[in-house]
Amino acid sequence: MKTALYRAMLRIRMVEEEIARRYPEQQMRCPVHLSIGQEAPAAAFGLALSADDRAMSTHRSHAHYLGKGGDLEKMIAELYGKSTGCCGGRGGSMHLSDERAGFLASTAIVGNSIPVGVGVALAQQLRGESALTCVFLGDGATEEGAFYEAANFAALRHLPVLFVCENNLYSVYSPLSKRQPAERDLCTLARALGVPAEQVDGNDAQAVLAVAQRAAAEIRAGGGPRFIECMTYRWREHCGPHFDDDLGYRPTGELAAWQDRDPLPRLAAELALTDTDRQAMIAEIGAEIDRAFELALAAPYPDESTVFDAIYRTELSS
Amino acid sequence: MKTALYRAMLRIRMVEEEIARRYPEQQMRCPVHLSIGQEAPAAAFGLALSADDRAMSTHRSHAHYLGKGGDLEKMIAELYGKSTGCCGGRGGSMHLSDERAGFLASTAIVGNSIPVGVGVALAQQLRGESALTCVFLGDGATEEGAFYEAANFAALRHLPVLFVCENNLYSVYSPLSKRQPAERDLCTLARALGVPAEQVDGNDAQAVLAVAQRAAAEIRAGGGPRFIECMTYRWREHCGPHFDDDLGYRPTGELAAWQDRDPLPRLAAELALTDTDRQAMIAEIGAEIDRAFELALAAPYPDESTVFDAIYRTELSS
Amino acid sequence: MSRDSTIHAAQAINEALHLAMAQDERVLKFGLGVDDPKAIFNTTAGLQQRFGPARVFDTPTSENGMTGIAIGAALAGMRPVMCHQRLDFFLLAMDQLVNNAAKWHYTFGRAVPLTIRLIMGRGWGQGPTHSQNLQAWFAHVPGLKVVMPSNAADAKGLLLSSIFDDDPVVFLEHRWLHFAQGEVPEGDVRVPLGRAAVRQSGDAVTIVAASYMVVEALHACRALEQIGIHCELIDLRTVKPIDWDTVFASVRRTGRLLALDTGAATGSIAGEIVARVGMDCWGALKAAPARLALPDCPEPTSYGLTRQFYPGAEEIVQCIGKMLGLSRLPLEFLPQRHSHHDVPGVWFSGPF
Amino acid sequence: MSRDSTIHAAQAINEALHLAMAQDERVLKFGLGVDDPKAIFNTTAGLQQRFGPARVFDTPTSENGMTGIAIGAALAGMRPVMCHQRLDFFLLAMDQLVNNAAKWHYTFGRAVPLTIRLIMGRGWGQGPTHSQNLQAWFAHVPGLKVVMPSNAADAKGLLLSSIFDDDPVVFLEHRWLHFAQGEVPEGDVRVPLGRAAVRQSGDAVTIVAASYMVVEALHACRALEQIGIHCELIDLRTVKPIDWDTVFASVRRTGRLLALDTGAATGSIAGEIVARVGMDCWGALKAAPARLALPDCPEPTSYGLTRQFYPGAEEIVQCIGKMLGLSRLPLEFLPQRHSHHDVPGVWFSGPF
Ligand SMILES: Cc1ncc(C[n+]2csc(CCOP(=O)(O)OP(=O)(O)O)c2C)c(N)n1
Ligand SMILES: Cc1ncc(C[n+]2csc(CCOP(=O)(O)OP(=O)(O)O)c2C)c(N)n1
Ligand SMILES: [Mg+2]
Ligand SMILES: [Mg+2]
Repeated sequence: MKTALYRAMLRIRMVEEEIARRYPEQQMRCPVHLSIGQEAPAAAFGLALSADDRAMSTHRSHAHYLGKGGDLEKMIAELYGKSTGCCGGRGGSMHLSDERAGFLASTAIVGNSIPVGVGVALAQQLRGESALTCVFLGDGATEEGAFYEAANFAALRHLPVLFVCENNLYSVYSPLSKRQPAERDLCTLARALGVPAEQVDGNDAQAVLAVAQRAAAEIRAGGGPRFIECMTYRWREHCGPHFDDDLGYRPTGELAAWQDRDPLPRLAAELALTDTDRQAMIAEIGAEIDRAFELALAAPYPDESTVFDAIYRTELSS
Repeated sequence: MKTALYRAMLRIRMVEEEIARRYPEQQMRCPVHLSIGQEAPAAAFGLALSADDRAMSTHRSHAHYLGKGGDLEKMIAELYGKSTGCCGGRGGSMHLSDERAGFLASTAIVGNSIPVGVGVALAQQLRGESALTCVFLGDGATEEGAFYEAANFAALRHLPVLFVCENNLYSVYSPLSKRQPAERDLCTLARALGVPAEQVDGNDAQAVLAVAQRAAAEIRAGGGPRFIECMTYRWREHCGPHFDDDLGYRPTGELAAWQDRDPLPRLAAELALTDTDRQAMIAEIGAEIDRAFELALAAPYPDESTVFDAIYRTELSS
Repeated sequence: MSRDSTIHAAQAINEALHLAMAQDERVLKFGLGVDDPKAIFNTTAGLQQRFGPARVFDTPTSENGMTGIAIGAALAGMRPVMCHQRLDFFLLAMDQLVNNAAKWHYTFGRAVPLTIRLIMGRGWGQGPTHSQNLQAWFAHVPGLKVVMPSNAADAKGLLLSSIFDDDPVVFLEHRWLHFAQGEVPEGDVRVPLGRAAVRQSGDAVTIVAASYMVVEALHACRALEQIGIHCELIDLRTVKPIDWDTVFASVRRTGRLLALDTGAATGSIAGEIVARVGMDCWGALKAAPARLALPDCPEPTSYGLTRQFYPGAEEIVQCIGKMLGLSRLPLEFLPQRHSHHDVPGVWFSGPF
Repeated sequence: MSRDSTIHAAQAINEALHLAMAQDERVLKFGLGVDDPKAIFNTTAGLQQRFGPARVFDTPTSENGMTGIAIGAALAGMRPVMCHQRLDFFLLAMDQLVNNAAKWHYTFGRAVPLTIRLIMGRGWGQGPTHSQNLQAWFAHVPGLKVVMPSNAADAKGLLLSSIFDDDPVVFLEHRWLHFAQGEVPEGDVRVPLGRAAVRQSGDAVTIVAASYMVVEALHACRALEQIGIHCELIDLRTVKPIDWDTVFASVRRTGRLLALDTGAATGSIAGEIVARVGMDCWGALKAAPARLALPDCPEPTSYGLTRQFYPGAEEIVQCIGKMLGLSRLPLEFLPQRHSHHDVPGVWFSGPF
C-alpha cells in the first residue's frame, strides 16, 4: 500500500511534468491547472477509496482523476482535444470523467461540483449502498455559497460524503488574507456546519492516507459526512505550465520552503525506497506516459460532423 | 427608554393586529407576513440604532420598518397599493422603505437583502462614518449561500454590520429539524465565520435591548460585525392574517407556550406599567393607526399612466 | 379509486406525480414545502405519506445547492423532480442549471434526468420579484427542454413525459392554470414533449401561444368566430425545442401571425417565433407579423397599477382586428369578467 | 503623460477606469484579481497603486454575495465597478442582478449606479462553461442597461458612460476585442449609451451587429465593396435598450436585414432585431430578413470541433450573397487568417 502510495504520487508528478513540458508546443489547446507539489491528497484519497466510491473534482483535477484510477491515455487525449479523450475532446482539461473508475466528473466553475457530489451521495444513501462520494475542492471554493449549502444538506441528512479541501493558500494569485478573515479555520467552520473535520499536513502522504482511511471507514460505518483539510502548496502558475514566482504575488522563499517539503522524497525516505526501486518505477511510468502522449498525438480529432450530436440524450422530433 | 421600548412593541402589535383584522376585507391585495409575537427584536434594535444607522429587512418587515422609525401612514398606504405608499404602491408589504428613517429596504427573496446590507456597511466604512447597518434575517435565511458569503466578507473587512437573526424556529411550515442538522448552533456558525455572536431570549425585550446596545457600541468602536440570534416565535400563519395551528405543522401546545411568553405583558410587568399608562398608550396609538388606515383607504391609487415611469433613473433617448 | 373525469390542473399534476413515483422508484420529489400542509398548492398532496420521507422531502432554503444536489442524484440514476413556489427564487440556481445540468450530456455523455417545476406567480400583488415569466431565458440555453402546459390534461401528460425524459426539463406552471379545469384521462397517459397542439383550426391568422396565453387566445378565437373570423391557435406546449413544423405549416396556410407571451416583450419567445416565421415563411406572409407580450417593465404590486398590465383576450382581438382591417371588433362576445383583474376567480382571496 | 493615439481596447478600458476613479472618489473597483499581477487582462493595471486598497480590491470567490454588496454600496452612494473574468461565473449572481439591481429603481425609486464588467471568453479550448455569450438574458430584463463595445474607442467611451450612468449597467467585453487596436481619444471622452453607430453606409443590406461581430462584418463589408455591393453596418453598442430609430431608418432605406450575434441563435438579440424589423418595417422589407448567430449547442473544447463553430466574415458574405442573389462571392477579398481559428492572433499562446 505504501509503495503504491509513492508510485501514485510519482505517476501524477511525472504526468504533470510531461504536460508542462509539452504544453508550449501548443497542441494542448485548453487551459490546464497542474497539481505539481500537491500530489499527496490525490494519491492518498485515491488509495483510500474503493472502486465503488465516487469522486468529483474541480478545474485542477488531473491528479484526482489519476489517483482515483482514471484512464491516463484518455486523459491525455482529452487535453489534446482528440476523439479518444475521456469526453471525446468536448471537455478538455477542466472536464475529466472516467465512470468506470468512479471518477464522475470535474467541472470548471469554482464550487459547483460540490453540491453535485453531495447529490451523488444522496443517491448512494437512498439505495442503501455502502459506497461514499469524495468531493475535492480548493480553499477558494469554500468561499462559495454552494459549498455552504451543500455541506449543510450533507450534515442534515448524514450523507456519505468526504469533503477533501486542498488548502494551497491561494486562489489564482490571491492569498487567503484577501479572501477570508485572519482567524478563519476551515475545520472549525465545517464543524459548525455539522461536518466533523480534521486538518492534516497535505505534504505528508502517510499522514494523509491514515486520515483518509479513517474518514472513509467512519463514513462507511454511517457516520455521516467528513471534512478533511490538507495543507499543501501549488508550485507552478495557477493556470498553465510555468513557474511564476517572478510575478511576486507570493512571498519570496515561500515556494522554496514548500519545495523543501516535497511530498515525494519525504515518503521515499520514510519508506526507505532504494534508488533502484525508484528508477524502475520511473522507467515504467515514463513508458506509460510516453505511450499515452504518442497515442493522443496520433489520434484524430473528433469528426466535425458530430459537433451538434448529443446535446440531448433524447432528441425530440421536430 | 424602557417605556419607549414597551410603546414601540405595543405599537407594532397593534398595527399588525389591525392589518390582520382588515386583511379579509380584501383591500390589501398583496401577501403580508406579520410579526405578532416577535415584536421585541424590532423594537429593541430600533431603539438601539441611531438615526444615521441603516437597516435592511426581509419579507417580514413591518415591525423592523416601524421599529426603525418608518412612517406608519406610508406603510399602511403601501399595503393598500396607494400612491401615498412608501413605494408609491409599487412594492407592497414585502418592499418597504423609508430613507428618512434609515430603513433602506426590505426585499422578498429570502437572504438577498443580506449582502445588500453588507454593501451599505462597506460604503459607511469607506466614508469613515460611525454609523452601522443592521441586517434583519430569519433562521431560514441562514441556509442561503448569500448569508454565508456576505458574513465572510463582513468579517474579512471588519464592516460595521449588525446581523439580527430572528430565529422563530420555522421557515413557512418547515421546522428547523427539516432544514438544519440537529446540532446546529447559529452563533457557533457565525463565530466560525469570524463574526462574534450572541444568543438572546427574543421575547425578553429588556435583554434584547441590552444586547443590541452593547453590540451597536462595539461595532461603532470599530469592532467589526456582530451576529445576534433572537429566539422568538411567530403566532400567526406564515403569510396572511390568520392563526393556522389547526394545520398541525407545529406541535400542540407550542404556540400556547410561546404565547405565555408574550413579550408585551412581560415587559409591562417588569416596568410595573399601570393599566392607566397602558390604556393611554393604546388610545394614542389606536388613534394614530385609525388615521393611517383612513388616510390609506381614502388615498387614490397611483395614476395608471405612470406605470412605466422610472424603470430607469436615466432614460436613454432612443 | 376513480374520480371525476374533469379535474383541476393542480390535481392533474398531483396525479402525474403519484403515477410516476408508483411506477419508478427512482423518482424523487423534493423542494421547499413539498410535505407541508399546503403541499405546493396541493400538487404534492399525499406523496410523502405514500412514498415515504426518503423519496419525498422538504429542503433547506438553498436553491442553488439543492439544484446541484438534484443534478448529482440524477447523474447517479435517480429521477428527481424539484419544485419552487416561484420561478423568481430559482434565479439563485442559474449556475447549476446552465453550467451543469444543461451541458452535462453534451460534455460528459451522461444523462441528467431532472425535472424542475417552477411556478410563475401572477396577481394579488405578487409584485416585482414574485411574478417573473423567464421562459425566454431557459429557451435560450442549449441542452435544456422547456415545457409550458396550458391546461389540466397537458399538465399531467407533459409532466409525466418530463419526468421520464432523460434530459433536464424546466416545467413552467402558470399559477392561474392550477385552477384550470378540464377532462384529464386517468392512468399513465403521456403527452409527448416537443409537439405543439392545434387548439383551433382556421385560416385567418395563426396565433402562437403557450401556457396561460392559450386561455386568453381561446376566448379571443371564440369571439372572432362570432363574426366569421377563424383563427388557427397553436399551443406550443414545449417552448424548447419548438415544434417549428407545426408553426410554419400553419403560417404557410394563413399567411398571418400573432405570437403571444406571458413574459416581457423584448427577447421573448414570442419574438423568436416572429423572427423565425419572418425568416422561414417570408414568402407566405401576407401582413406584418405581430406580437403581444408583457411590457418591458417590472411588475408593480399595486392593484391600481396592474389593471392594464397584462394583455389578454381583448388585446388579442384588437390586434387581429388591426391585422385584418376589421371594421368592427366582436368585443361583446368576450366572456365577462366577474372577478377583480388580479385574481383567477371570485373565490380567490389571497394572500399567496 | 501622453501616449500613442492608437491603443488596445484593454488599455482603453484601463484608461477609462483611471479617469473615472480620479474624477469621482465614489468610484470603486473590485472583483477577483483586480489587484493581481495579471490585472484582469491588464485592464485594472495601476489602479490599486494609485487609488489605494480601500477603493480597489480583490474579493472572495463569492459572486452572488459580492454582487449584492456592490448593489448595497451603490445604494449608499458609491459607484462600484465589478468585474468577472468570465461571464459564466456571473451566473451565480442572477438573483442579485435581476431581483435586486434591475428592479430597485422601479420599486424603491432609488438609483443603483453599478457597472458590471463581464468578459466573454472565446477560443483556446474555453469550452462549455468559459465561453458563453448570454447578452440575450440581460437584454430581456427590464431595468438593466446592456453595453457591448466593438472597438477600443468605444470600450473606453462607453465604459465611462456606464460608470457615470445612474442605472445598473452590464458591460460585456468580448475577450478577443481586448486586443483590438484603434484610435482612442485621451481624456474623459464619453460615448453615449443607447445610441448605435453606423460603421459603413450603404444601400444594399442593413447589417446589425454588436461586439466582435462588428469586426467580422467589417471584413465582409469591405470584401463586398470590391464587387460593388455596399452594405450598411450598424454597431448597436447598447443592446438594452436598443436604438431602434437607427436600425429602422436603415432598413427602410435598404429593405434588407442581416442580424448578427455572438450568442446562441434561439432567443438571441439578433432574433429580436429580426422580429422588430419584421413587425415595424414590414412594408419596407424587400427580402426575407436573415440572422447569423452561434449554433444552439454548448461550445466544445476541442480544437478539432470548434473550427466551424463560429460564423464569421465568410458566412456573412455567403448570407448576403444569397439574399441578393449574387452569382459570385468576393471571398478572395476577405483577409487571410494567419493564425489558428482558436486564437485572436499568432502571438496568442494560451492558456487563458
Ligand atoms: C465561480 C467561479 N469564479 C471564478 C473562477 C475563476 N477561477 C478558476 S480557478 C480559481 C481559483 C480557485 O481557488 P481554489 O478553490 O483554492 O483552487 P486552486 O486553484 O487553488 O486549486 C478561480 C477563482 C471560476 N472558475 N469560477
Ligand atoms: C429564495 C427564496 N426561497 C424561498 C422563498 C419563499 N419564502 C418566503 S418567506 C420564507 C421563509 C423564510 O424563513 P425565515 O428566513 O426563517 O423567515 P420567517 O418567515 O420565519 O420570518 C420562504 C421560504 C423566497 N421568498 N425566496
Ligand atoms: Mg487554492
Ligand atoms: Mg423563521
